[in-house]
Amino acid sequence: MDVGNILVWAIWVGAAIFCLGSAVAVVSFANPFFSALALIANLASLAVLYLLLSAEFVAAAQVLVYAGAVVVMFLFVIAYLGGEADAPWAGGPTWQAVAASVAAGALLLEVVMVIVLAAGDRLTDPADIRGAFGSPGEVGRLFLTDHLLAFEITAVVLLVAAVGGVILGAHSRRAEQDEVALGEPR
Amino acid sequence: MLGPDVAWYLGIAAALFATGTLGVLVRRSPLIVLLSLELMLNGANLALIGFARQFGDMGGQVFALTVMAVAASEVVVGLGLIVAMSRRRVELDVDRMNRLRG
Amino acid sequence: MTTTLLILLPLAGALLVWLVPWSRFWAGSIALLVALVEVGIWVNVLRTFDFGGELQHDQRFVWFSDLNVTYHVGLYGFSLWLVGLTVVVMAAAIAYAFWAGRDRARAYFGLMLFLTGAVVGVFAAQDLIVFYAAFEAMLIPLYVLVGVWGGPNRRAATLKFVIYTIAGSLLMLAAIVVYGVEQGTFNLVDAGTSASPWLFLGFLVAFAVKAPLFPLHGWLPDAYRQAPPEVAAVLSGLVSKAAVYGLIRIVLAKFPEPAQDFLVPVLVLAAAGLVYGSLVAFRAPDLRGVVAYSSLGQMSLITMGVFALNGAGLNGAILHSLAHGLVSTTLFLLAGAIERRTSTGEFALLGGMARGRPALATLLLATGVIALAVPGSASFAGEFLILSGVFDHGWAWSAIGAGAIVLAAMYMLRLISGVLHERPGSAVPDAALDLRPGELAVLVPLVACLLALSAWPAAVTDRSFTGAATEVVRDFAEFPR
Amino acid sequence: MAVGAWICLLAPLAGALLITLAGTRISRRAAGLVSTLSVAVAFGGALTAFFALLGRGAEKRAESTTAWTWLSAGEFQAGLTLLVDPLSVLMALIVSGVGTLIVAYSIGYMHGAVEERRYFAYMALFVFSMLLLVLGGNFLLLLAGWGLVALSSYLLIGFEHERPSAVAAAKKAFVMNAFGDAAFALALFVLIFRTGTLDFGGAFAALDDMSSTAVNLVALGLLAGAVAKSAQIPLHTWLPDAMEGPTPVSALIHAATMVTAGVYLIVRAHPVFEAAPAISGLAAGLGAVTLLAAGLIALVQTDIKRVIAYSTMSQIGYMFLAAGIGAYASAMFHLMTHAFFKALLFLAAGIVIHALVGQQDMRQMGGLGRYMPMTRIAFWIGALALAAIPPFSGFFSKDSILASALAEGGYGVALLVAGLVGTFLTAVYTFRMLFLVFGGEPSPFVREHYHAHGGKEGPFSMTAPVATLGVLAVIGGWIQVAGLWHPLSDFLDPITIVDREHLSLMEPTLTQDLVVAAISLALSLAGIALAWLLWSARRARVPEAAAARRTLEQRLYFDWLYDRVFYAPAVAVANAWRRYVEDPVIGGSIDGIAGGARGLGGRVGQAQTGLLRTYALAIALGAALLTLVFLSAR
Amino acid sequence: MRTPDLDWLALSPTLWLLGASCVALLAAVFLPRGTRRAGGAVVCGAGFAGALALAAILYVDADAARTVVADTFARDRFAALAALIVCGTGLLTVLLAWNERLGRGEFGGEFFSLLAAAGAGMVFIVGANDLMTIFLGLEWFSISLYVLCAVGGDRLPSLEASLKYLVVGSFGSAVLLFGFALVYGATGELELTAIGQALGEGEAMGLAGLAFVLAGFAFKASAAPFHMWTPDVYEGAPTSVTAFMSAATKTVALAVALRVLVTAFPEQTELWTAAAAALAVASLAIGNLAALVQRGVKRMLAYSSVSHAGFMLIGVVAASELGGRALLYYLIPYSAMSVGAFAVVAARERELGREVTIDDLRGMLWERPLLGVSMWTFMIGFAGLPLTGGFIGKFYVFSAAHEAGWTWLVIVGVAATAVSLYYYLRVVLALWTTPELRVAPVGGSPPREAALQTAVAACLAVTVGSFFAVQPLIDLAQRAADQLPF
Repeated sequence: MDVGNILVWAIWVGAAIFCLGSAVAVVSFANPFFSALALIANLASLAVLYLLLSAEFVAAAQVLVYAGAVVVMFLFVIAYLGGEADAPWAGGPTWQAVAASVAAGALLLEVVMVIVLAAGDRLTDPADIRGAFGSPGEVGRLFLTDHLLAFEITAVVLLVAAVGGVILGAHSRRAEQDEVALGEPR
Repeated sequence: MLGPDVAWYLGIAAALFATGTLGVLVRRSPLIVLLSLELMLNGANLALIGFARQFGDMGGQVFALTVMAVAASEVVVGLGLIVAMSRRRVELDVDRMNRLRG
Repeated sequence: MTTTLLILLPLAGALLVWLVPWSRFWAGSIALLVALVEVGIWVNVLRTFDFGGELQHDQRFVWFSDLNVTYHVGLYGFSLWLVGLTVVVMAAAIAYAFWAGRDRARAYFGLMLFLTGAVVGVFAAQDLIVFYAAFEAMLIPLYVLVGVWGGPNRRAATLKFVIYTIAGSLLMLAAIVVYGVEQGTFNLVDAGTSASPWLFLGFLVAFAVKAPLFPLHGWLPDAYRQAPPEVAAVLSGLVSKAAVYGLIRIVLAKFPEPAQDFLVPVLVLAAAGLVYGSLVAFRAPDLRGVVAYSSLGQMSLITMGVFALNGAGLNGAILHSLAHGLVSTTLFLLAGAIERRTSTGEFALLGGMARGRPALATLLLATGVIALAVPGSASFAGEFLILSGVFDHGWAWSAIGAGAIVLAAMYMLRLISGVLHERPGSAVPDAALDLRPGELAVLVPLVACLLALSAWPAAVTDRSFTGAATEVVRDFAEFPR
Repeated sequence: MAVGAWICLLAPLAGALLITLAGTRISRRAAGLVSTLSVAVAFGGALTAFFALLGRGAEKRAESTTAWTWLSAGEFQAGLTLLVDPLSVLMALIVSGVGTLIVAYSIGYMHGAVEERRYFAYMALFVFSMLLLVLGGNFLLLLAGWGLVALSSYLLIGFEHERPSAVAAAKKAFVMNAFGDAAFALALFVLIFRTGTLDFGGAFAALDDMSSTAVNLVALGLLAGAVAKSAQIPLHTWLPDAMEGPTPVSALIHAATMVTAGVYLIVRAHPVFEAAPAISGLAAGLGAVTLLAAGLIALVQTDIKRVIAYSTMSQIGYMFLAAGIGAYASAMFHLMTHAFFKALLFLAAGIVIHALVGQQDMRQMGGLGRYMPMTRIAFWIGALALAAIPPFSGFFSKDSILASALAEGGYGVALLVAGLVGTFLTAVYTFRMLFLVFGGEPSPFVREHYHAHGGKEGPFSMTAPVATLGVLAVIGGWIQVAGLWHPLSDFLDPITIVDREHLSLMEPTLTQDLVVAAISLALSLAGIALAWLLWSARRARVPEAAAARRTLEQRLYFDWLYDRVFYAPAVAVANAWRRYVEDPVIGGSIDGIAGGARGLGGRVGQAQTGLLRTYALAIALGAALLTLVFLSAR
Repeated sequence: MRTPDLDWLALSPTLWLLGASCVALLAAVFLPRGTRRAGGAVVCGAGFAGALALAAILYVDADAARTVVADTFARDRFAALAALIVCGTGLLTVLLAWNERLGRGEFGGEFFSLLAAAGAGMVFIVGANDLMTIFLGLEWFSISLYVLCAVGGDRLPSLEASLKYLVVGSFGSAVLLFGFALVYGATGELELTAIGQALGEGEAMGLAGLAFVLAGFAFKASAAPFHMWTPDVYEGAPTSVTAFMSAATKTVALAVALRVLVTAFPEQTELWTAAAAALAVASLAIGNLAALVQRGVKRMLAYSSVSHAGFMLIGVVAASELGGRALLYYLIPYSAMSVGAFAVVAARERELGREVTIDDLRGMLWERPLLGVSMWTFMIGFAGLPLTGGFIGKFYVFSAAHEAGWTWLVIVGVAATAVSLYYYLRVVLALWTTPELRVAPVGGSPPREAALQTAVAACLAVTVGSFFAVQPLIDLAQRAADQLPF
């Protein structure tokens, strides 16, 4: 086991702990604002893992697009709404919480089991990869050849979402105006 | 490949997915529910990228990229809805949204 | 072609009545006209029918080919008689409704015509899917006719009736699917026989509910009590006979072995229903209750005839189907006439209606005594054949059947006396009129049909299972010897 | 000959239909005339056939004529067939002849009653039914007529349908007859099953191929039918109640014709009974028992018509006795004479009742002879005939029966003893009635209520038939004297000839005849004397014997027994089924299932909390479960 | 660089609808205020009509199935027929939505734009042939539908429904996605046929993926127990959107599920048929039982749609050409009945200005004979009674199930039908019953809507017509289903 390997292991362990810890934080914080911040941390740690998996472009996109844009949008909204806190684990375990834990635990166990079953078999020996693997150029090439349709449709989905967002936003504006017009106290 | 096998990454992916699931199932704030959904998608993404590395096939990475876009789209619509509801002074608690039931 | 015409003409009439905004009078007139034309067509078919020949007036084309489903209709001797019963009973029911006047006449008469087409479809069907379609299509108008124009408890009664009967026929659908897929065709003429007891039971249960057979008659009393009289007439007189056709055309023809295997259980149920229905009829507190439960008894008897599995039983079943159809139609229409005059059917409130109302008394009496199968009547002829047929399987069946004749006498006489005799009941106003010409015009022909049938029952029994029809029930066409 | 038979059959039917359809368009009197005329035409038809038969040899005296096949199933065919042979013609003559007289009598008797037209239509219908019964050429038609006479009997007993007792009696009569019909039908099922035919000839010819059990069953069924129709023990309780009907109805149906149909049936089906000697013996035994029981009960009856009714039962008992021992001609002979004198008695009683405004209780009567001498004569003739005093008709016929019983020997002797005791009883109750009604001083009731019909005892339409019957009751017996001459037996030969060699003896010797005649005459006279002592001269007191009297007044508890054993349980079972099975189980099961389904639906609805967390949870759990199953199924 | 072979005809219905969506969006912005809605509707209608025509051409042309655009899209009749059904549904929905009260009416243009977009997504996904395009197509139409649900903006239930749909839908998508990831992990392939070839029978990861995928599709098809969003969303969404969802989403979900299962999981047929059978039974039981106690018509119809998912899954269970045929045939009358029934509800809703309960339908037959008779027919069709295509549909799926050896499913289906009669017939009877107390419509009786009535009449024609014209429809379905690799 060479140094590089140990280093990578170390990075992996750190990223993994950070990733899982932040994930738990996301679902545990009472205040959505902190949750969103935790998600940023989570996404960042994921980006590290992506890098370890030779997915440079995806890692970059993760940081720029996801953490930089999506979560920031979250933060804006939370700030705008003044996110109300709720205590997730307060009031003792409800049957819903118990069942949820069971479900999540079962899913985790099953997937882990599947992975373990495959781990000794097909997941031991990763393919050799060329240098271009995970590079923006390669991603771009795929988007224009093999996955052209996916690429185009991603654009369409974003467009639809944008239109939807606009409509919903307009909605809420109108609703607010109506209420102001009606003179109701805010 | 340096570092742990892909299987270890997949373990993280599964844990992320499960954590996200738990978040969706127990949290009452719709914002945190949305965040938990992001966790789930990211778990899937990590799995996709891990497999992509395993097979040396970039398809998984491309998939992950599109998933990001999709996640963003969902967030846009979701946040739009939440804002619209809060403007109508609906308490932001998914447990209060039970007018429709039965 | 003529068969198709018999099916389509009333359907077309129904559309005509529904779509054009006729007045109440014209809607009724058109419906009646169509019904009478049906009778005319049928008479013409009867005149030219070759009873020794093949399946007649049949028409066949492919409906959908991959499962070999065909539109195939045609008439055997016994179907012809059942179709005849249909056109006559429906004409009477429509005429009565026309006379009595029903709200929302267009809808009403359209439904009645639709019903006519569906019932003819059942009796002419030579394909399982056509049969099933018509069998169910029959229920839709009935459901509405009872549910909208019925008595005060009509909603519960109709839901019960329709759900019960459709639940039964859904089992048949399952059986049809399995049978048809296994046979590779759904055409009754092409399909062979099957030895599967489960399929047999699927069909049997459907028909047992429809007939009804004890203990599957839970829908019967309410439906018969709540329906408008002419609809109750159609229900008990006509719709129940769909079960008879089904039993003969499908159960016996296609499942000869299970029919023999299940002979005893079926006969036990039929005998139980016969005794049970007759006894309950004997204590029923109202006019319609008696007729309803007597229908249970009589249908059980007919089932007995079918499951006599021989020529006598089958012929008797058809003959008794006709007789019972006419009898119970007439009785329900009479019940309607009585209820119009007294607003009740309770025996406790009725009585003494014979005095000064000779037409009512005569018709009720005549129908009543035919209903109790007085020897010499058409019902007697039918019962006689049925019981002589079922004697094949042991004297006890015939003995029970004969005993039920005594019970029939008891409840029918109770009905007759309860309405006609002794002191006038508290609900019978002195001013209650005798039957009006309109009612007579409906009832007298029905009774005349009954008398004609009584004078010559062999007209039916000589012409039911001859020619190709013998092939249909070839395992059971023998007279017991 | 066939034409005569058809006219005979159809004329009354036409009359009935005509009256029914004409409704109020014809007058009441016209209805009566139409009815009488139609029955008279039937008599004419029967006469035609009769004379046609007379000219033929014994072997050619049966002719059948088929209009169309009435009922069929495959090979089995039963035609609408009339059989014209001496037996049926004799019966047709009696039915239509006596019928004509009685319907004519009714014109006077029913005058002023409500719904007279209906009455005459029913009467014509009855005659038609009875003629169908006797002329029918196969068992099925016989059964059809059998049922139709029960129907007309029902209609006529319940003619005064506003009287609950009349309605109840009518129903009772019909239902008990239905028992008989059912038994009859069962016998026919056996016949069909074994022989495939119901034609008399065909069925009888096939008897040899049948097992003795089957034959016995057939005979038993037929006997049960006959017993019900002829009001023999144990199916006799309807007949006394049937006296609720108008008196002419009692005369025609419940005395002269319908109730004797059982005898006709046995005679008609004699090959069956000959092949089943045990059942024949049973028939004879039942006849003997009935004639004794009815005679005893008649002793204590107070209703004039009921006395005659019990006497009818008793006399039919004689006929059964005769038929049971194979003395068919004697049975038919007695049937004929009985029709005459019993109709006479009923009609005379009818005149009495008519004159007393419907009063039937003999205790209220007395001394009527003073007011109604002619009626008294008629009654005397009838009574003497009934009591078998020569030269009245009853003597000859009853004597031939008793002589045949003696000739039978063994079992026959026992029957003979019963018959002789019966003779005594007959004389007693007959003359008890006669003395109570006509003897002595007029009772207060009679003085108060008697009203003469325009100075006469009755209208011509009533008196003329009574007179005619009176003559017949006197001379009707002379056509046959047992052991001396027997034109009736000869005429009936084709019926009785078939198996003559099988019969032990059906024609008694002159010696036997004379012996029996002497004994029975003595007993009759003794009976008359006793009656005279007790009820006319009142020299002796009627013995108290309270228990016996009550037993007799309760009609040997048959009604009570049937009520407890049959009717009450049936009602109880029916009520119980209605209450505990029909409503809760059969009807309730549907509601229960529906309610259960709705309840389940409500539970499903509760799971639908409206909380999206629940929904997501369902998805998660579902996915986890699916995965688990897939992985474990691997 | 290898350029993928773009088959324009195969993509044309999608593109045409997408174009219509954009034009409608532009119309919503640039047309004068008063005409935006009408303009949007016309454009959207033209979009669906054009796509319908193009799909028909594609159907005729695609006599041999092949994949295009680098194997990411299937050019076959199966996709074309499903697209035809979706487009027909869309066209009817446009008519139905013509007068839909959306918010204060200011979003007409956008509404129709989104409707066209959703339609485009659906038309696309039925042809999608790899995991990525399937996932994207799914999100495409789902996101459109989330927004469409919310458009009835002044109604809180709409927002609630929309948020529920969004959250639960995204959750379902995430599950599906994770399943896709596992399948990808098991094979290293994204294309369906390749997956089918690469995936070994007992491969644990593949099986787990299959389970997740099944759950995801069952969610979209609203099969129990993944159905729970259905009643709430159906009730809360604007009725025209509900109509579209109930018919089109189900069509798409089942068609795609069938394609994925048959193409990608041929080795696991035994497992997924059993699972589908379980889902079918659960759907039949839960859908029917819950529908029994509903008062609101939309909610009742939602549960009925759950139960119909069960019936159609029986066709999937058969996993045979006959089963595919049965499914495709069933979808035709089902879509018509579903859209038609919701259209009638919409008509009543617009009269009353509130949610429609079953009692509110009283007397409809007399007041609105066309709508009344149609609703009557739809209910009878849902119940699977003859003279409607619903009967033939059930008959076909049952036949397919029996042929494939699933006879007990036939019994279950039959029993479920019996239960369903209770609530369908309640509606039928209500239609005939004259109301004791006539509820005065808010602001007087609104004008009769020609567009809506046309839609209803068309649905009626399809419902009844599909009973009589079985052969041509079955031929269509047969040629389509035969192109799947059963």
